[in-house]
Amino acid sequence: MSNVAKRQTSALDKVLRVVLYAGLLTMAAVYLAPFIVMLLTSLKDVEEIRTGTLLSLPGSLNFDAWSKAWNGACTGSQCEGMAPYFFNSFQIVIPAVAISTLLGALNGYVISHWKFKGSDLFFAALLVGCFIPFQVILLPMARTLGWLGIANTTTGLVMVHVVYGVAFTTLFFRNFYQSIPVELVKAARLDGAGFFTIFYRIILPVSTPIIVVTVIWQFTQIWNDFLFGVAFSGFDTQPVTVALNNLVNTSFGGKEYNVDMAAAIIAALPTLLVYVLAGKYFVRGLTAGAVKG
Amino acid sequence: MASLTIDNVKKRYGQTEILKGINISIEAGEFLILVGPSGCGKSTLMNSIAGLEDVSEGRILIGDNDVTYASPKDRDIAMVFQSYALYPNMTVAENISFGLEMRKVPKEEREAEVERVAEMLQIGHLLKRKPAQLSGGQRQRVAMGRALARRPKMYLFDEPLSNLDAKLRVEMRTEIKKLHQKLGTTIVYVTHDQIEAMTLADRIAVMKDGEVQQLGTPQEIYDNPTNLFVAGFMGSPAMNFIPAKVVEQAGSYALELQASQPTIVPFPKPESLANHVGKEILLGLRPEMITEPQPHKEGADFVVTADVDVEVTEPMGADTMILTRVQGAEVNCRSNPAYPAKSGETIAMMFDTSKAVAFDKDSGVRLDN
Amino acid sequence: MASLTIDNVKKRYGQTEILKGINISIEAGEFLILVGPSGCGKSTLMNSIAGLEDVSEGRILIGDNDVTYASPKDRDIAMVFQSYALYPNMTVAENISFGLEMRKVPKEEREAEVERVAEMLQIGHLLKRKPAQLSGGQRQRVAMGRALARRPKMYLFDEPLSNLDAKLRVEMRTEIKKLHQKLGTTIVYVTHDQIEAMTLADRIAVMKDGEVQQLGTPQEIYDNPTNLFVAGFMGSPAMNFIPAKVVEQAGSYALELQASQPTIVPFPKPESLANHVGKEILLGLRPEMITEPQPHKEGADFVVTADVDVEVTEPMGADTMILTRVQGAEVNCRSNPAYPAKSGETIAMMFDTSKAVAFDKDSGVRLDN
Amino acid sequence: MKTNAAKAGSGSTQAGRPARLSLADWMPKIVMAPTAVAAIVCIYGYMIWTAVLSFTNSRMLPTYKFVGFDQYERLFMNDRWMVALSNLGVFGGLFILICLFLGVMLAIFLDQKIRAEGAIRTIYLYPMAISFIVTGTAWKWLLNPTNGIEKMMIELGFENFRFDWLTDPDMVVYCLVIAAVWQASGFVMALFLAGLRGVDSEMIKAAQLDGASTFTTYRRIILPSLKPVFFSALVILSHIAIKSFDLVAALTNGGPGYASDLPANFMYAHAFTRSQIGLGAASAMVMLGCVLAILIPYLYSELRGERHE
Amino acid sequence: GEVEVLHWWTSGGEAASINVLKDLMEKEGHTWKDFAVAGGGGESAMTVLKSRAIAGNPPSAAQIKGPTIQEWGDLGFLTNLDAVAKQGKWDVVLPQVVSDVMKYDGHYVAAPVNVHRVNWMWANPEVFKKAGVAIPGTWDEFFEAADKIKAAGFTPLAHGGQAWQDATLFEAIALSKGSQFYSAAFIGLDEKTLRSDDMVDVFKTFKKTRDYVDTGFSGRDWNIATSMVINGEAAMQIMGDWAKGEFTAAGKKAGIDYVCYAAPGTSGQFTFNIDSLAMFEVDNEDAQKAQQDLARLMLEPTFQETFNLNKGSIPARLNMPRDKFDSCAHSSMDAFLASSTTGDLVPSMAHGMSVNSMVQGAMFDVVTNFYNSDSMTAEDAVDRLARAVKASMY
Ligand SMILES: Nc1ncnc2c1ncn2[C@@H]1O[C@H](COP(=O)(O)OP(=O)(O)OP(=O)(O)O)[C@@H](O)[C@H]1O
Ligand SMILES: Nc1ncnc2c1ncn2[C@@H]1O[C@H](COP(=O)(O)OP(=O)(O)OP(=O)(O)O)[C@@H](O)[C@H]1O
Ligand SMILES: [Mg+2]
Ligand SMILES: [Mg+2]
Repeated sequence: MSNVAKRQTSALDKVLRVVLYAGLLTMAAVYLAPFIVMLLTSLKDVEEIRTGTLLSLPGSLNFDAWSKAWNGACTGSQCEGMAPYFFNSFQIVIPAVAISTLLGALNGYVISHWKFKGSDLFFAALLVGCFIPFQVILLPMARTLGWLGIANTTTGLVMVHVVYGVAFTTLFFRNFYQSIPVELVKAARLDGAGFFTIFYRIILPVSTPIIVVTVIWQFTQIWNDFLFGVAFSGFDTQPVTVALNNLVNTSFGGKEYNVDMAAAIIAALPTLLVYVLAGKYFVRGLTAGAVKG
Repeated sequence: MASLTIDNVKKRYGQTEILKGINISIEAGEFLILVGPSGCGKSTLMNSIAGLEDVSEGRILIGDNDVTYASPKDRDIAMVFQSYALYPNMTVAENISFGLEMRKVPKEEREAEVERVAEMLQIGHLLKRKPAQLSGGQRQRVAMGRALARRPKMYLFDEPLSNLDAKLRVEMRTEIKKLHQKLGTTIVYVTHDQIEAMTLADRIAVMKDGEVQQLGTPQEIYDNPTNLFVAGFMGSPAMNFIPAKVVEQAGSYALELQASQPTIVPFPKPESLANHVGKEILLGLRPEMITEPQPHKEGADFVVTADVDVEVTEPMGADTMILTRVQGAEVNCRSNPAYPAKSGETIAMMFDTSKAVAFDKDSGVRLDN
Repeated sequence: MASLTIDNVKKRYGQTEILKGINISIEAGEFLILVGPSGCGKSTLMNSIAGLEDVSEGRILIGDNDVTYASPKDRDIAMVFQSYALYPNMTVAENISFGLEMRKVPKEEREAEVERVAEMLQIGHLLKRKPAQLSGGQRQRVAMGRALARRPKMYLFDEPLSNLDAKLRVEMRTEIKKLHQKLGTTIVYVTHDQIEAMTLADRIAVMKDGEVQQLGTPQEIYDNPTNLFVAGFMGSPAMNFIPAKVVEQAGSYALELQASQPTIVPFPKPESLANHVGKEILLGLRPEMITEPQPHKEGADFVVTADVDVEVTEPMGADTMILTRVQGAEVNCRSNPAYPAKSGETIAMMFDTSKAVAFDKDSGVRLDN
Repeated sequence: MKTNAAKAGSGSTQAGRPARLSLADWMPKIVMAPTAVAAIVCIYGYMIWTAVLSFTNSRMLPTYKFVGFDQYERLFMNDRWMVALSNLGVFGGLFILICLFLGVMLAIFLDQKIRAEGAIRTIYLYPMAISFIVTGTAWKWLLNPTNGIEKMMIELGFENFRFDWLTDPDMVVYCLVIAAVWQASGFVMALFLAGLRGVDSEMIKAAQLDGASTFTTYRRIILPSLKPVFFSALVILSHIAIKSFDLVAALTNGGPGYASDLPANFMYAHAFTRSQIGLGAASAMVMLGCVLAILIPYLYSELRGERHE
Repeated sequence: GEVEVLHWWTSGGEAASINVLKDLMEKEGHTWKDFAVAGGGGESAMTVLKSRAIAGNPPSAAQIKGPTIQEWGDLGFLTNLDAVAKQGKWDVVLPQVVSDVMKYDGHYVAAPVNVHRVNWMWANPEVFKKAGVAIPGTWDEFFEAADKIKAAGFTPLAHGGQAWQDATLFEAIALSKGSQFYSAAFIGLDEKTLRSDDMVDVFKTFKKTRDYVDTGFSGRDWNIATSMVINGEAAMQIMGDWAKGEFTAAGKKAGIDYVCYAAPGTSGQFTFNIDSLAMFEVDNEDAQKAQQDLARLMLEPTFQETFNLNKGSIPARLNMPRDKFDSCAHSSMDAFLASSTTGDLVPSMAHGMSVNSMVQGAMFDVVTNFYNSDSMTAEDAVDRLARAVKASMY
């Protein structure tokens, strides 16, 4: 009796499945609500915003606000929109994310697989760094950067982000690597692989999910950072959040919410892109088959 | 290839001492087999030799070098882990060639080597798979392959064949033996398979509770166990320990035991029993020394025939095991399947004590040594 | 306890067919042993029975219920995984009692059960440890314990004793046998240990490449293998396959083989050879059937003594294996260690063909059935 | 490496490792060194500096006129600070709990071979992407009784629907919780999802056979093995809670009155806007002290527990 | 040379006017680096300034105002502008109140760009007409009118519940108790005045206005409140003259679509808020030159006019042509001139002109907390205010 029937789901299973999807979609709707408000607003013109309600649909699709936010809105004396600042942000974000992720991965690797006396203590001490209110370190950091001669430069800003990001990246990686069987590292050591080779050939390839999480975290944190960005950037290296802030925080003249919202969405696009791209790598079971028992 | 000296090595996990001062010393090119009950510290010792665990005390020398604190990769050792420890992200081929790559072997050579090893281990068709897509035995062979691809000073094999079928195991055993003969690399090998141990080893170290009980050639261990533990541990089915009373007989000493009737059996070194006259000792007699009566042995020295009560019979193909009870102790006898023994019957069995040994009942110490 | 019917089960991973239509049917309370070369699909079949892998085709029935699509937890099966699959974050005790807890067994009972199982498996002192702190064999015993604590309809054991020492393995084997006798639970058991297979099984299924080659009692499998593969696979050392020519002799048929001289040996079912006169077939003879000349067998039917050339001798304790070459094929003989055979010598050996079997040389099909 | 350890004789007792000479052996330490230096300077150095400042009467910029514990005294006399602290307790507690719960649940749900997983995951995650400078505005609209959800519901016919937490000093802190949960729970979900994807599937099979329902399998087998992920999530969430500065600034700016003030805002306001660096530093030290009081015992048990495995 | 200017004039009109200055500078051959940091009344900008100052890399000019200029002066960061001031006769063209703020230790260190009047009340005449009431001139009238407006279904007072808006309203009410009272309380920080019955009265009046704002006022931005007046939802708003920009942007005409009055009880009085750029010490000589030029250009009528036309404020400089300004600006200028002699010209507390940021912050806390609290009595508030002020003078 060759039947190709797949696992027959019982009625209860079906109901549960429906409930599951319903729950997931409801939550999705809740999460989306503010975004929909923002999106709708960004598509309305100023008049519609003034007269309509939050969820009322725009009269016509109107992307003026978007183009204005992109390259027309004023952010200070220039009125070039957000566009020029994107480059600045990328210049900061890419090296900062890369360096802090790499450092975090290496630190995590050491703390979980090359323990030495005091490495746990080091980790604990580093964690405290996660809890320092960033406002506290603005002034001393400014002085340090001044001393190093990289005040108000991109380099300086990258350094700041790396320094305060590395505690988190280390935490993520260490906690992930904790579950990688020690035998793997042992086997590789016997095979003659050195510290970095093991890292690169054995550990990194199974780190995909945590790299994704770390990159998501770091990218978001740094891309959306305003405090460091404003305090430590130079006038021509301001990140996009500062521009967004300038754009939104007008204290005079008619407030163009549509442009604000469009700008906010635009500013979030790279991050969203990272989420979508990185999301693919939430893969299963990278250490499967590694060891027995 | 290099000699190996393990000098009073101790290893503690927290409070518990796992290795309690191991002393083993083998020549370059020797094949050492570690046996011992589960949890006695074999893997721990292997790990210590490889440098994967720091020892708490003692020294390890490979050749003349004290490697106690050397890093694993400087010891030039290849190891098969009991738990395999395959690289999950690499294919079988990559797993095997990784060690070579690390030692900067050119690509073509690596490929050739992978092929050679894969063929030997019969995993040629699996080279492109990831470990997760393999069966248990296949994984184990990949783990083997990873070690065999290299030409290190020393191989460590931790139960490398436990998950293979008998046929394959025999083949692999032969391959390992050939390899050893060809390369002469020093090998330390853990196994629970008695036949493996007997056929492969130059020397066997029997461990128990983190201590080496006896270190010797397979034949020494089998014939001349130093104590009750070793005697009982090696050999399958295990040696029978039959409580027997030392009696004086014709100026010499013999043993009296209680089969279905009291029976006096001779002992090869009667003088060693002198101090125990009248006391009960344990007579060690391997199952193959208690057989159906064999006409050609009839009348030889140290051969006695006695009636025993059959409790259970266990046909095992080549032989049938007959379980009897002598002086309250279970005794395994190995008989020809043709010999008609049935549960509950009393039948004649032939006791050949020419290789019998004797142990103190309480301490387990060998008496006739 | 329940019967198990596996009806034409197929399983594919992508393109490759791993199980190619398995048909097995056993009674409630039977002890089925699966054997087969590494990678033949035993674990996959076990997983399918347990419902851990969806089968691609076919049906699985436990008792009268079609469970092909039932979820694992509804099948009431306990399983020992080949890879153990212990819960790393639970202690040994928690690992063992988890299944009971899931089945709402009261706490006291659970604790009692854990204690009982732990004692049986000799892991009582490890109950508070986490799996990571155990040796390989200890982990395996915990995996056993997890299954044994429960009283399911069916047990599945996937090489449950492979990492235990011989002594412990014998004890465990006995425990399993007792358990089976006491509870009468249906058991499916994978092992590579011939003795385990022979002593435990009610029936053995020999698998190869995703197909069942033979399903029968141990004795059937041992004495009456359906084909060359089964014959060669079961028994250790393996059955010898000696190329032999069928000759007509005195109105009947016999076999001629080339020891150190050509020798004619009788065959128990000569008529089955009728169609092969003059052709070469394979004579299957187990090593224990080729022994040193034994006076008491001299002159019996089907017993022939011939000279052979000794290539290698391998002392194995109870016996010594003698490797010879007959008609170009390696032949293993089992002799008494006392029999003085040396490499290179030519000595007399006794061939007992009363249980010999014959196979077609090319197809491996059994001829005398 | 040929370390012929200069230890003559056998039976060496309790001898330490000989100093290692090889670079490779130092690698782990070398790798950690940059981080260590950064941590010593930029975490501990600055912390000490802040501690020093908290004992001075620094105003607009740091000065070093020491005034003992005066700033701390002022701090605890300050009504606004006490409000901020208690808000942090309520906000932090609720935020962390709800986020963990939601994050875990969503991750588990998403792990059920959901069809549009990628899209749904991104939807849960996207709030992280959007700067609070602006989402604050969107939430302000939504939560505002005159034009937000309340108005919407009333227009939909629920005449008596009231949702005016944003303007209610007693409830406003829950608005913060709503917005913060909305923003951060997606990331917690991502953390857990990554963790779930790493769990050994054999183990799950074993649990199924043991008779565990899906729910129990998660609760007893999978989640406990994600303990390190919990640890990460907890640190991240407390970090967000403690530093929820933008959120307050954008959503309520501390209002009504200062009912929704959090310590971070208090500190920032005093250290920067109000030129009371001394007081700001003192508040930072108190914040840090509170955090460490909770963190250190947790860390201790967490790190200790693992050392024995 | 180049000037780097840190400011938070980022909105449309402001930015346009800053560009005028930028063009002027560039015409003189300088480079203008525009460092704009918007938000929170310059909070972020101040943070940036501090961090840059501490890093040893301050901008050449920064938007700083009021007593904060003195604080920066105290720390020795500011440069001397006396030469430009002398050349441009700043002592003459600037009213005393303004020039005082620009000086540290007797020397000019900053240049003003405008003067805001804070105590304005913006009203929608349409709404008043519908409610049938006149625009109130005192607080008593205010409440009478407010009742009727409320009865007519409008929100009497458009207000945003942010601390500085609360303070703006509060200080307008305080001002109605007389300039003397105001000065004693908010400049002199005289404890007796702070604890006086008048102050209790002020708080009571202040609290009373809460009955006339709508429910959603909390956290509302000022310009939203303004748009309520524009839309005819609300009748009045008490807000500085920057609110005019909102009306203009909505296409409304002063005197027709909306009217501007002094806040109740404060006609003739003027709470000012001056924006200015302070000049920081820089090393580079070219930069110093550019800095001096910047200061000079800022006081020149061209810039003062454009800037203030855009911003709704009035020029800091006296005797400017006023024909381009609208009626509200005119009345502001008149009031400015008139009050400067009578002592009715007072610095705004709510906008950090009268007290340093510490005291200001302490006052904000009390005021806003009181406004939002149901249980706090005016007496309590007065007590708290006095104590908070004392504590913050520490
Ligand atoms: N995920 C997979 N993808 C492809 N092939 C697989 C996968 N898993 C297992 N296999 C193959 O299926 C076959 C059967 O595997 P299975 O684990 O059932 O073998 P087994 O009989 O248990 O072997 P062993 O005795 O070595 O444990 C093997 O050849 C294996 O390589
Ligand atoms: N991390 C650990 N903490 C505490 N005890 C441990 C740890 N690892 C191993 N042990 C104990 O050390 C002993 C020796 O372990 P080891 O793995 O060397 O045994 P083994 O001889 O290899 O056993 P097997 O034959 O079962 O593999 C065991 O009793 C085990 O329980
Ligand atoms: Mg082991
Ligand atoms: Mg298997």
